[in-house]
Amino acid sequence: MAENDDNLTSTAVVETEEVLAPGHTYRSVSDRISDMVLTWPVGYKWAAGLALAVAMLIVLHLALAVVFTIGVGVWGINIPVGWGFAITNFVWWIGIGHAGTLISAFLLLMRQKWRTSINRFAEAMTIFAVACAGLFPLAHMGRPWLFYWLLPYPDTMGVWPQFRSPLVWDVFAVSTYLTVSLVFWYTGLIPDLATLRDRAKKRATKIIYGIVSLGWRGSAEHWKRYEMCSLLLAGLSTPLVVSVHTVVSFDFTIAILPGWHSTIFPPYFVAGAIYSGFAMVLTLAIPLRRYYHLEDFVTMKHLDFMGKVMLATGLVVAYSYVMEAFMAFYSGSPYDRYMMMNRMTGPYAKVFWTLIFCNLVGPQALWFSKIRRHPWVLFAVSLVVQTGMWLERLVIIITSLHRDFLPSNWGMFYPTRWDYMTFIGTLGLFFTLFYLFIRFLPMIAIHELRDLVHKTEHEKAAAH
Amino acid sequence: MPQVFHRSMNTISRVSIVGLVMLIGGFFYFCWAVNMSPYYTRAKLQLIQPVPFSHKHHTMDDGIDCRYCHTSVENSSFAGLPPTETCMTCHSQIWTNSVMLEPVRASYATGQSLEWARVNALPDFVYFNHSIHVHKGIGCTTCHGQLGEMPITWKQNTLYMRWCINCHKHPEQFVRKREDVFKPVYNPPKDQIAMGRRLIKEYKIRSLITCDTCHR
Amino acid sequence: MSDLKSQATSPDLVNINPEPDSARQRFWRSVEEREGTAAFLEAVAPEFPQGEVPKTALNRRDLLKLMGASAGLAGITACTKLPAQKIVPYVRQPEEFVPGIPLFFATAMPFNGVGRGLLVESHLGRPTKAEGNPGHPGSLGATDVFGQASVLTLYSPDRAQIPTHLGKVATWEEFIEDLGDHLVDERSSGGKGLRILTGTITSPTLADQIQGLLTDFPQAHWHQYEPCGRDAAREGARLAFGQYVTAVYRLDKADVVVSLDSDFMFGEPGSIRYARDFADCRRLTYPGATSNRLYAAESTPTITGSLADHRLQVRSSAVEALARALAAAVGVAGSGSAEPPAGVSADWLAGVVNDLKAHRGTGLVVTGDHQPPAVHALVHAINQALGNAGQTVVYTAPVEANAIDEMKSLKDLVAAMDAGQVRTLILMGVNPVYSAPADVPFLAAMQKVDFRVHLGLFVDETAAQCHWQVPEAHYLEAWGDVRAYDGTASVIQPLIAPIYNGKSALEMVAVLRGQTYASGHDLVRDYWQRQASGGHLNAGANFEDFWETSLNNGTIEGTTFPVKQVSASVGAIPAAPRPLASDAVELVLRPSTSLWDGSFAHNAWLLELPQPFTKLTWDNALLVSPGTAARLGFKREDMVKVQVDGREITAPVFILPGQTPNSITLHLGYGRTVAGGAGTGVGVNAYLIRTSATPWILTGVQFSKTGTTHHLVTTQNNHLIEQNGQLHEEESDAAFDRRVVRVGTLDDYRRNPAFAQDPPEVNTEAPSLYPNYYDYTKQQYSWGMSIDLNTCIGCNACIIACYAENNIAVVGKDEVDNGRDMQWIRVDTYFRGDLENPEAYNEVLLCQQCENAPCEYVCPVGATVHSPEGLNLMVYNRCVGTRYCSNNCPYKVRRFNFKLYSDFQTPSLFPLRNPDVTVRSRGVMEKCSYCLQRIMEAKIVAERESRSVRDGEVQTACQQTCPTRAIIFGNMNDPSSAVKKLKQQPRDYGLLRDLNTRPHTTYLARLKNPNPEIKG
Amino acid sequence: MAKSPLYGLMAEFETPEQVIEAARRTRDEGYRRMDAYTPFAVEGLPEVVGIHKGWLPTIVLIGGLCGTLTGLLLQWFPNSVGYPLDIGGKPNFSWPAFIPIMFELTILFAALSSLFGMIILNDLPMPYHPVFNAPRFDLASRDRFFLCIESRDPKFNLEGTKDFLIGLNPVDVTEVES
Repeated sequence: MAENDDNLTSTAVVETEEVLAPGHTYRSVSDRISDMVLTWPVGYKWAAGLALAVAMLIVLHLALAVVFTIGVGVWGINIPVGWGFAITNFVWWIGIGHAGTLISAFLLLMRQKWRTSINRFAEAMTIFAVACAGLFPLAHMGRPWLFYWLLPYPDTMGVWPQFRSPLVWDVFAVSTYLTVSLVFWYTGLIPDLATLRDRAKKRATKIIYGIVSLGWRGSAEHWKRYEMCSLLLAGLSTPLVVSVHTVVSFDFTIAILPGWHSTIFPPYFVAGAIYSGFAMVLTLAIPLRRYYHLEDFVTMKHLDFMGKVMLATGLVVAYSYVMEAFMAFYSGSPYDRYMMMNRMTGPYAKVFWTLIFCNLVGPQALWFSKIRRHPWVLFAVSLVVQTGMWLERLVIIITSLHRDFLPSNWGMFYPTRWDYMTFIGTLGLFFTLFYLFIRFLPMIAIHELRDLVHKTEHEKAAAH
Repeated sequence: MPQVFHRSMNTISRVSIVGLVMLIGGFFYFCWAVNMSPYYTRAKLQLIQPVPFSHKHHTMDDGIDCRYCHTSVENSSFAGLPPTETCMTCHSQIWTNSVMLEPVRASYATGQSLEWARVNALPDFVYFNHSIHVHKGIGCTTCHGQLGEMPITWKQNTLYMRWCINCHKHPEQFVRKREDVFKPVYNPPKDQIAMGRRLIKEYKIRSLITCDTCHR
Repeated sequence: MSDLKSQATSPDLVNINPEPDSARQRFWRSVEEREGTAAFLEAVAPEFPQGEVPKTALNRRDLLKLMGASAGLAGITACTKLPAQKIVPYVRQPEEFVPGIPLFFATAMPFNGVGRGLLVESHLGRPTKAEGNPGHPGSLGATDVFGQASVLTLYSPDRAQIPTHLGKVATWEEFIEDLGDHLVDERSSGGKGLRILTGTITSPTLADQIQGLLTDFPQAHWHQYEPCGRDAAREGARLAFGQYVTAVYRLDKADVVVSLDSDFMFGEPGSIRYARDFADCRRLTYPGATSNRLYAAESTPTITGSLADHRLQVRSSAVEALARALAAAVGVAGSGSAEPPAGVSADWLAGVVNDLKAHRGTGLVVTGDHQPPAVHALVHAINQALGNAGQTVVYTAPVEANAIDEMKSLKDLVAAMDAGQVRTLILMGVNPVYSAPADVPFLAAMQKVDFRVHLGLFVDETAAQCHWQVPEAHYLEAWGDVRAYDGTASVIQPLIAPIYNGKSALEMVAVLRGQTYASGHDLVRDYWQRQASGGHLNAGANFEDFWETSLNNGTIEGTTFPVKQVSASVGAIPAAPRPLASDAVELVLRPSTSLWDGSFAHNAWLLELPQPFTKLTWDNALLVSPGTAARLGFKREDMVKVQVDGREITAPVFILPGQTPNSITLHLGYGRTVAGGAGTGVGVNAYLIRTSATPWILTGVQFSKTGTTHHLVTTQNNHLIEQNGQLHEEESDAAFDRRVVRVGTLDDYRRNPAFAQDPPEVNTEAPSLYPNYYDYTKQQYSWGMSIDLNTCIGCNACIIACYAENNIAVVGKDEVDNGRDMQWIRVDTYFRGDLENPEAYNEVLLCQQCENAPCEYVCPVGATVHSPEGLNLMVYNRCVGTRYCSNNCPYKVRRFNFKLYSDFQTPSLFPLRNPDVTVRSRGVMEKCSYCLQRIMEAKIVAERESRSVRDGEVQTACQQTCPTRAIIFGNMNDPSSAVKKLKQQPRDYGLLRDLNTRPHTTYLARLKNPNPEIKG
Repeated sequence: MAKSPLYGLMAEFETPEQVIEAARRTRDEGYRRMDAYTPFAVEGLPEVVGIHKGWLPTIVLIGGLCGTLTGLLLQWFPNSVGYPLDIGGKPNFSWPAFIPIMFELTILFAALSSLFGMIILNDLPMPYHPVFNAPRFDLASRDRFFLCIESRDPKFNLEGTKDFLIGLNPVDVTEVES
């Protein structure tokens, strides 16, 4: 099929200002999306991409192998800097996840139409990001084979997890988040899986999609409960997504370290999460719409809106930075004051100022709708923001730890090649999963698109 | 025709879902069972010993006191294992040519120690002290079982931490009079709890469950 | 355990060898039965010498393995089924043995030839820990780094384990045979070609044996050479008094102490005792207590200088001038010019002189062993002029059995060997090939000797050049005796049969005398029996009792030297040398604070020990003052070529605040080439530029940058930073901003005793969701510690004691560089004032045992929790290694096993481990526990006796070894306990109290007692 | 597909409006046992077909409350009964520290009960269903809207009902075997 042959030199696309290009019918949208899954053989570009991702995945395997067999000592961490890249990556990945849930849940509650064609792969992104994030708390443990000691279960020792520890909260928050996201994602998939079942040619394909679609037949009664279910899930996910990064921020705020022990962290982290999350959505959406010619569905309006969201959250983050610095000096605590000075002028000043540029200066470009509507510039900005957000977490962790209360404790953190390999490796995991997803599941919610077609026709009718 | 499945599929699908849930449950039960099994805990397992030593015979028939062999039980963390000498104090007189005792005589002659298979072992990070338990009225049989009824010695309890803690939390259920501590066979009286409460006061027993009690 | 300690201090000791020798003899055999000598011989090939961590470099094979491993990792390793074990009783159990209860034996450790009284802990016949012997005058219960570390030397996998002939494995019998052949013709010539070289010998028995040998072989010669010996002190005494005497200080009587480049609290025969006496005079723990005053003029920062009330920077080469000026000022005739050397202000000198004069008989002037004889002579004269002689310093017969000029002795030997007069050379416990001065070509000369025998603990540089290397018995393995700084003799009694069948020097000499099978025990016992019967001892009727008592006490009664009446004159001293040009740079060689003269180079504990002030580990370096470095254009870690008359070495530069300008210090003892896995190739060998004429202070030295660098690793990275033209040390600045170290003068203190207290708002309770839930004051015990900064000298003994007591792992240079050193207790150093001449402050830091411990509530598995007795517990076996606790610890006293640091590979090290402390494995957090194992043992014993633990019954390892008793531990709920009293002192303050951590470890503020006469 | 009993009659429409209209007419006609099958949730259709408020919200609420309670007990028990320990001088029942987990469990339980509630109430999984026997029913998940009157409806009779459905001018009417 021409549509999903990854052909860069195809006819120039017509950009639209609607959330859905005109002229689409129930059938056209259904077929257009489901064909991307049902058409074989796969495009060689997809195969190449997957191969690359898998190569990075092997790097992850190698890195973890070394970490597990020799110990976390292969990383650059030490006393005083007990946490390094691992926790940075953890927070970063979790943060990225948030955009997906927010798009699918929050925008659903807000009845935003532009959510429709991006929520599916955004949710997928969430799940894969959380999966990557989940690796790190495990890998960074000194004795990972005892991870199950963090779970409450009646053991032969009669002891329990220590529920006052944010790390245990993390266990609950992250696993809940993963489960709920999966639930939400799957719920959304059921009718589309039915579509795939009905459109599939091969018997095997029919059976597979038939099983996972639970025999969905779109009866009115089912639709009613289904809608209710989605609404409830949306209502639950919205507070959940806020709570998750709040809990993640507790990992730092609960501690007494200057630069960690701060009440501003929860909102600041949530905002940052959405910020980086939307950046990631754009990073995925822009190439997708280009190579799969989804301009009709992921339109300029989408890019524009997402740009705006980034700008807004970016400003919240900026405010937090200013506040953080202000409080450090206003508090009168010599430790906080030194910490802030050290961040700005100390050994890690370069990193700090890079992050300030990436998160504060760079995104100001989004004030201009020209930029928001220029896919590749937007793509660049989103990359910058993600880099910045990763550095932000690194700076928070390293600069607070490496010079804390007693000067005799002061030290430095230098990452090793295993630090980098672990990080790159999780990118591999993420993209491997994502490549498989776009190949085997509809990357846009078909039934919602049909609903969208319906609604837009109504509006036209009303307009006339 | 869009019908993909046979009608039996409805039942199959539901059954398999239930089955899956049960399978997962079963797995956890299995793990738990293995942990509790003698294979894993070595409890109630009879080990091959160089000499089939019978606590039953020596304590009940001969009426030898525990401390005759386990000399340091009252003043050391380690109860003490009798040197071959101790065996020979009697067995140079009696059963002097029993085949069963050949290894003992050999050890005494050659100076090569007897190598017993260890029955009750704790991990290296657990620091158990016999003397204080004995002093506070915890009898041998409380942990080691009715030794007076063991023709060959086996580990009576799992020695899991949960098991230790149970006693440390509720000493009144286990403590006994000091004079009864070394009884090779002991059955708690009817009024155990009442007596236990009394002894706890008398022996100043504290319920220690903080980690430093055993881990250092 | 600890009640045994307290018994051990009392003579009526049950557990120290109550029965006749035969019993003890049996006790060793049972050791062998138990450990099995075979087991030890397995240790012949050390897989990972202590201090080397398993390699992390990976080859393809490993990688595949790892990938596989990680694939199958999840869950599998979670199963921890106990392995089937064997349990092995004795065949015949020694009476004094109670399995599970350690025994303590009094013995003594020869250090630089002089005895240090010890009480050594033994678990089932395995010596595991050395403590000071409270009954020994040179120890009073304390030890130093060397005493503490000596147990590791005993078990070092690098030890020589079997006699070798020309490098080939041989047997003791073969050696005797071979030796016999050579001795035959020696005997015919009266031993003309027979020479013996030992270190300084104070052992009466050994000296007696050697004398005996010399009568058997009238032509033979006995040479002594101690690389860091006391030649100067001896010669100085001879100059002053015309005879060799040993000066013994009575610092408990001294109110004013003037140290002329002396580090009398470190390395000298009486150092441990001196430190204690000195500290006792400045405790200031009761109202109206007075403090002594210390003036220290020194070229490099020393632990002694760190306690000085007035520290003067002076180049070592200028000290003689200073001494002469001082002598002149106090009226010593013929002391030469009264002009103080450049850089010494007149009012400083005046102040000192007036103070000394004001304290006639209670003042004391001392100088260091590395100062030339003239200075020693002058000091003797000064003390006499001030009437201190006989009061604060007394003179006794030399403690050396045969006091000689050792440098000359060595040169004689070399000359003789060079002349081919030596046919048989017996080297006992010395390593001259490494440690002889560069201008004494020992190796070349030795090559000319037909038959060379080396008796040594290790195969060292000398052994490698000898025909025979015979394993020497460690002092914990063999019988012997040794004299302490004041002449008091102790019997060295072994705690374990020679692990590698090594022989003591005593036995070696016996062999030379043909008494091939004489046991060390009999030799020592016979000697003292002869002394007794000769009436030299009041042994009483029954020598057996006397002998037992001597063994139990660790000292032989009546052997302390009587005070000698001598009078000093400076007539004999050579004329004052030409003062060194003010801009010329001198090089001062000093014994290493960790490896001494190099004989401890195998000791991984000492190698990794952060050296005082520099915090340098695994290296020695040229210590240069910031100003001098700037002037010479040196940066930290620059490799610098050091040239002295034709000889040169290259050494890295370390910039040390407080180092005297134009004076560079380099420690001896490093740069060993044959020192086993840990010690070989560590640091730079300074002996290569040492000269016999001026062994310590070298002038006319050329320093030039080579352009290369050498990475130096410190545990506390003191960053020197330039700020608006002035040199700062960022961490120290911050430390004083944050009042980490609190210092005042005695007058401040008298005026405002609470000057060190926190402002009230710090101690007032902040509103909390959790009103103080636990009240530790209600408990029977609440353990706490008080550390007196006024007496802590930062000698590091506590660190090594902690290594030994708590099975702490050595991680190696690279890991220390990564900030992963495992020491539970550390000595932080901060500088105050101009970095060219700052005040340096040491602060011992260990787990503060906070009541509101920040580490605890962040642990996800409850691996660190609080005990009702206020202890912050760390449960290794529960730890999963998230490191959150360490992150949240404001004191950063937690240590993490980032890799597998504990050595599970080297069998010879297993018996060293303290069985009462878990050996931590990979991925586990660890930290100071206040020696929990000792507390629990004491509590159990107390419970058994239905009493509560007595004050002082539990001593932490650091406290027990502390020479100055700066660390006091105890029950804060016992109003009469020492620690409680100290904590009631107005000087008492806690670190970072403003974080509401409520530490149980608190500090007593440092008080300086400056002389008002001296400005600045 | 010979001679198996009839499940019902299936009419196919092209637009949601039509199917709503048809459903209303059918209802007015007196039919009760019917159902509509659409490619997306058509507003108003369920009400017309005769489905009103469901139990799902109540189930989710109960699920959530169970979660809260579980969270509370899960943390109260070990700290107060199971193994009380002094953690950094904090009380055994330090409730503020227990809130996050209680919250997370509330969400978790609620979300799961909402999914499983939906699935169970919808009587899923049901891979086999008679309506799939309708030849063009695969369009129900694409662009066609179906209305099915079931044979068990008392008012159902093959001819009459078929005529009635044709009267609603659908694209097509088919018999659906069960």
